[in-house]
Amino acid sequence: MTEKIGVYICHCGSNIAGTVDVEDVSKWAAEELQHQGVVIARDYKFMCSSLGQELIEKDIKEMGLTRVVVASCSPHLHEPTFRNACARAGLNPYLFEMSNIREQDSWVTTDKVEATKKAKALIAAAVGRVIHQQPLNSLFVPIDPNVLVVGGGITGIQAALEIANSGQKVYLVEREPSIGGHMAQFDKTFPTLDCSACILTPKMFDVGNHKNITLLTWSEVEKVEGYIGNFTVTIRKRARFIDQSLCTGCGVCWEKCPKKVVDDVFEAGLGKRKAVYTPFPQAVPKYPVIDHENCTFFLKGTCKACQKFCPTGAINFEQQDEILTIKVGNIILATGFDLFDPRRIPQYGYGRLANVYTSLEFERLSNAAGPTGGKIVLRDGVTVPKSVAIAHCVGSRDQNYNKYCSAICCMQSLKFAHLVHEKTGAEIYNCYIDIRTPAKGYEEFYQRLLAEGTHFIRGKIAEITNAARTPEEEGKLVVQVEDTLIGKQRRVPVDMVILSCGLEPRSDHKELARMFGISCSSDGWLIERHPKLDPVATMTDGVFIAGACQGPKDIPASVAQGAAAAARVLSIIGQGEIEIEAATAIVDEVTCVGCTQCVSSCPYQAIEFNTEKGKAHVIEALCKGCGTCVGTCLPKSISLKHFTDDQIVSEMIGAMQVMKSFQIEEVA
Amino acid sequence: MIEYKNVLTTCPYCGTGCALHLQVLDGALVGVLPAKGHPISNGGLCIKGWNAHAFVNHKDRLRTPLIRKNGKFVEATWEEALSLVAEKLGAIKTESGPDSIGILTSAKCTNEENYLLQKFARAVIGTNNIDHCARL
Amino acid sequence: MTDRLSSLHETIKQVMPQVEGVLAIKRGPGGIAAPYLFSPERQEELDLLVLWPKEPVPDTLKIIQHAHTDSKLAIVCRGCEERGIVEMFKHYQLKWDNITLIGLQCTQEEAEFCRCAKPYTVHATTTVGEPIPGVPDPLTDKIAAMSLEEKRAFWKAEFEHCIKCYGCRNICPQCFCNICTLEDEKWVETGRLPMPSPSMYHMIRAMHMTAKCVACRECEETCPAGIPMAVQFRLIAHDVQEMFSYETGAKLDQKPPQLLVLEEGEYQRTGLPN
Amino acid sequence: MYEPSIIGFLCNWCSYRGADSAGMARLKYPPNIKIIRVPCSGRISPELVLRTFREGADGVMVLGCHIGDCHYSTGNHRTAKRMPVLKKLLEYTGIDPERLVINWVSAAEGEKFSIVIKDFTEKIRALPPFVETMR
Repeated sequence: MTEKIGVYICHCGSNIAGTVDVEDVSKWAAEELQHQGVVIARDYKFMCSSLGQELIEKDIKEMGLTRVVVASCSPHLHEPTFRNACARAGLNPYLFEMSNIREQDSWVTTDKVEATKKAKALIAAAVGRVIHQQPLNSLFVPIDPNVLVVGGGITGIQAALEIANSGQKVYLVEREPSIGGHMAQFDKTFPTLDCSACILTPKMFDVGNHKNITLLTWSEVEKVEGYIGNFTVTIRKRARFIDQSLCTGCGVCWEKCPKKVVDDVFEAGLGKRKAVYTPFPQAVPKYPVIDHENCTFFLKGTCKACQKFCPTGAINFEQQDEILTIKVGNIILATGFDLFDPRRIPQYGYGRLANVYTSLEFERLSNAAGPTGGKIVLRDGVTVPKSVAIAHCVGSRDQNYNKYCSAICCMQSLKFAHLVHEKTGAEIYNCYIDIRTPAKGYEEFYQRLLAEGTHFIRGKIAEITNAARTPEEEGKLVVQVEDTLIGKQRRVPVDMVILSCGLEPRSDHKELARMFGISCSSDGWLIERHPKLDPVATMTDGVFIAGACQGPKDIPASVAQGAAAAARVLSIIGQGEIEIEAATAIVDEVTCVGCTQCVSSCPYQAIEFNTEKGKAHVIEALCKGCGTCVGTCLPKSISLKHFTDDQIVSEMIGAMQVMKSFQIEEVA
Repeated sequence: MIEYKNVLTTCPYCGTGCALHLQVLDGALVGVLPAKGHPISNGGLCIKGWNAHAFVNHKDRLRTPLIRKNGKFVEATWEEALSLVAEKLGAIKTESGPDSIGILTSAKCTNEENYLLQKFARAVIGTNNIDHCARL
Repeated sequence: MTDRLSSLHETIKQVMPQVEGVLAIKRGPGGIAAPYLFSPERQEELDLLVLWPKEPVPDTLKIIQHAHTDSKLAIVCRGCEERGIVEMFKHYQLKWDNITLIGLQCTQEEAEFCRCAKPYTVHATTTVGEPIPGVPDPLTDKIAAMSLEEKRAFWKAEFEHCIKCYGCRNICPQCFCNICTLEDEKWVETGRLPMPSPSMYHMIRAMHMTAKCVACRECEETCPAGIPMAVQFRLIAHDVQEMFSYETGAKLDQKPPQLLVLEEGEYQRTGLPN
Repeated sequence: MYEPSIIGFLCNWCSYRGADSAGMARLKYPPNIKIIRVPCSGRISPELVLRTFREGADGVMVLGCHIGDCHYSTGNHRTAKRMPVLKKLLEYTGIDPERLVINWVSAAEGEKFSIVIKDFTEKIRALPPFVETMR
């Protein structure tokens, strides 16, 4: 059958028409591509407008077009638009092809003649391709309404609650003994200075008691298989050595436990906990964990003090890790961030100079439930600092460490300044590169700090040292900084320095990304589907990201993302079933020789080898349509729908022939 | 018992006379192997020789004569076919003379059959219009 | 030579009772030899057993095994043929467990004829003859040392002689596909001799031989135009070994590297940009 | 002057978007390249590249996501293993392997894309037309 092809060339105002002679291209296409089956070629001001779309629809209906080519912008922008237009007119949307003559021609080519030639070559390529395109129908798979949320920080808590409240079941997995995340460690939250725990604990409590939430703390995801709507997730529930059905969380065990351990996680190394512990009093769940690595019984084989005193007999030293397999339809990753380790900047002296603190240490110091009961004192535990310097952008906006802005440090530093001022009345020096206070109430908070008399020095700290040069520097930490506003080097002697450390991607993000089939950017944050229009989805359907795992974020933004991810998931669950990639691979069983090269090369294990038939078989629902198998198959028995060899070769030949014909013209 | 052997023969396609092995598995022809050390072809073959086995058991191979009746080929007996050919050839010869008939023979026939065909052309039909596909 | 022959004769006799047939080379009419399945029922035929020429026996083995999937068969194989069997097993074309390998180690003379780097078997538990080390491949070395222009001229002249008999593909034990890319007009133009340059036929075949060519050189031997095509395969095999530590036909459980994800350090050896 | 014909096979998720980014930033580059969109660079078989040369292309580019960032997780790993072998084959057949470029361009790297195209076009322009070399 000869195809009837319609070619539509968009002016895009002057975006295309300003560089490409669209009328000439349209005339050329009608004449030169007639033998290919082009029956109509039109140019129009804005093809994506409703009038432009109606033009196509009308031609399909009236002229009986069997294929449509639109030469306009990037298919990433308007392919769905024109596919829908075709579908409305009764043409299978996969019989449409787009030619990108804006982003990849008019906008990047200076010479108008050359741009016009390139447009012709690109359109000839698209026409060559579209002839070989086949109608495709999408596959629908049912959605398992259960949801997995990974990470029990404020983002994960918010997401889990939103979904659970709507009546759907949620599995919330957290690797620490309690949910709460970093927010549970904070003292106050900017800019309103609410007590962090006061606003967080009610939500934690709701999670712990929600009938629709299965809380899996002290647990980690080990394996993820499947696809949107049908994931199978393997979770390792580590042994707590506590029988949860018996434990009442009374606390006798940790009172009686003789082993004290420095708490590197929750107390940021400032305080101690026992070998059997809950990280903090409001922990959810209330059950403690026996720290296998430090427990005297596990180390030496004797003690069992906790067991002796436990009133309900809940201590079980024999407990083993449990491997759970759950089925979910969607996954939300809310795995948060790691704090930048300031030891990597040796000139700041952290770890070497006692009174240099990280931001998290300061949070614990200032927290009424923390190791000092909220008193801001130096490491000696008694001296109240009289002067404090706060370093902004530690590890952020720095070519040597992380180039990005960690977004929260300015406000965090202002909060620290306020808390120090309020609690100690010390002189405070905030050394900053720029002050960034873009969200609601943030700028007002900055103004308040200015009014409080905090010193702001515009300059990045070069060095923090205890090497005194003058008597007044003696016994102090000296902050060497260039005040760029006055253009002078300054040496500021202080008692304490707080490093406002930046946020970093979790150290295991690469493995995490691999496990969930998503990607990390070069700096390690998880990548969203679209930075503006799809911020919580990922390129893998059914896997969503929220909060600081996607990039540095403060609490309001994290909560918003948690809720947003929940909304996206609920909208998918509401659909009941979901359309999956129609452009999947398919094996021609007649010609397949069963060599299994495709099986080995598939990144998704979507191809199975049928030993009985000796043939490969594509599991359509698992196939993402990358075509790696096609690139591998020697007899070309496997093909990728919508990207067949015929289609790609014809596209290439279409472009090559036009390029060659222009060359011949030039020579002649 | 599994029986696999190679039968040495000469390629039937042209006059070069390349040798080839017909691979026989359990009495059925399954393929061709070139004959290493053969003075003519020494282990080489052209595309025809390599496919010399293909027609033998090909599903499209004619096994009975077909005669076109009302625009369609229908199976016929050799008796029917040969009488039809004889009748038509005779008629053409009477009508337009023996040189209006040409005969092409094939290397797939035996030497004896080829000899008979040229005899048929010259003695029966009365023409020198005879040629052979292997006349390189 | 006679020693090897009689010891092979003996070995086959010993293996015979455990199998339904032993695939080896048998002398035929006019001294022209061909592969043959010697069967326990007709042991007297072993008098016609010969060592040379080398024949594409892995392919013959496949033909027999496909018709008799569960039969135990033995095969007399040289190093290259053993590698061929290993690769065919890896690609699910042969059942390893049903095959008994009788390794036949090549002589210096035979190895030199094939310019063979590995004229010995490694998997066969029963072997005949003493293994010798590989011999140099002066032809490959000579071609590899040519300049780009010289290589182009050399191969152009070689490929111009190609009559597209498809013999190299037909005889190759690794070309086991049901249909062939080389017969698809999309990739290889039909009806033109000498074939246009660059030769799609030979380049595509060379790519398909990546991590597959076992250097048996049957293709070169059968080529009526005498094209030394295995030189290209050999150079590529060398690169694949350098880049991905892969030796064709060496290990039963090693998958062809181009199908798998990059391993540590491999990317650096590909010469691709960072 | 001779204008080389160049075909670029670009993966849909990174490099094709990278080319779009170059457009959005109005970064100019020579018009010789004609881009063909494929889902993943792993989709590109050696046959496709060879056929493109056979059709008379003076240069061929295969651009994909950076290793580790592949939309299909490890599709481009296969590109990184397959294409260097093809480059070697080109060399062994006497075809300048520089005529085939494998590179990685992310969606954000519009500038890198325009530089890669400029450099490649200039490099190919300095070589004689491919078809002539094969005559």
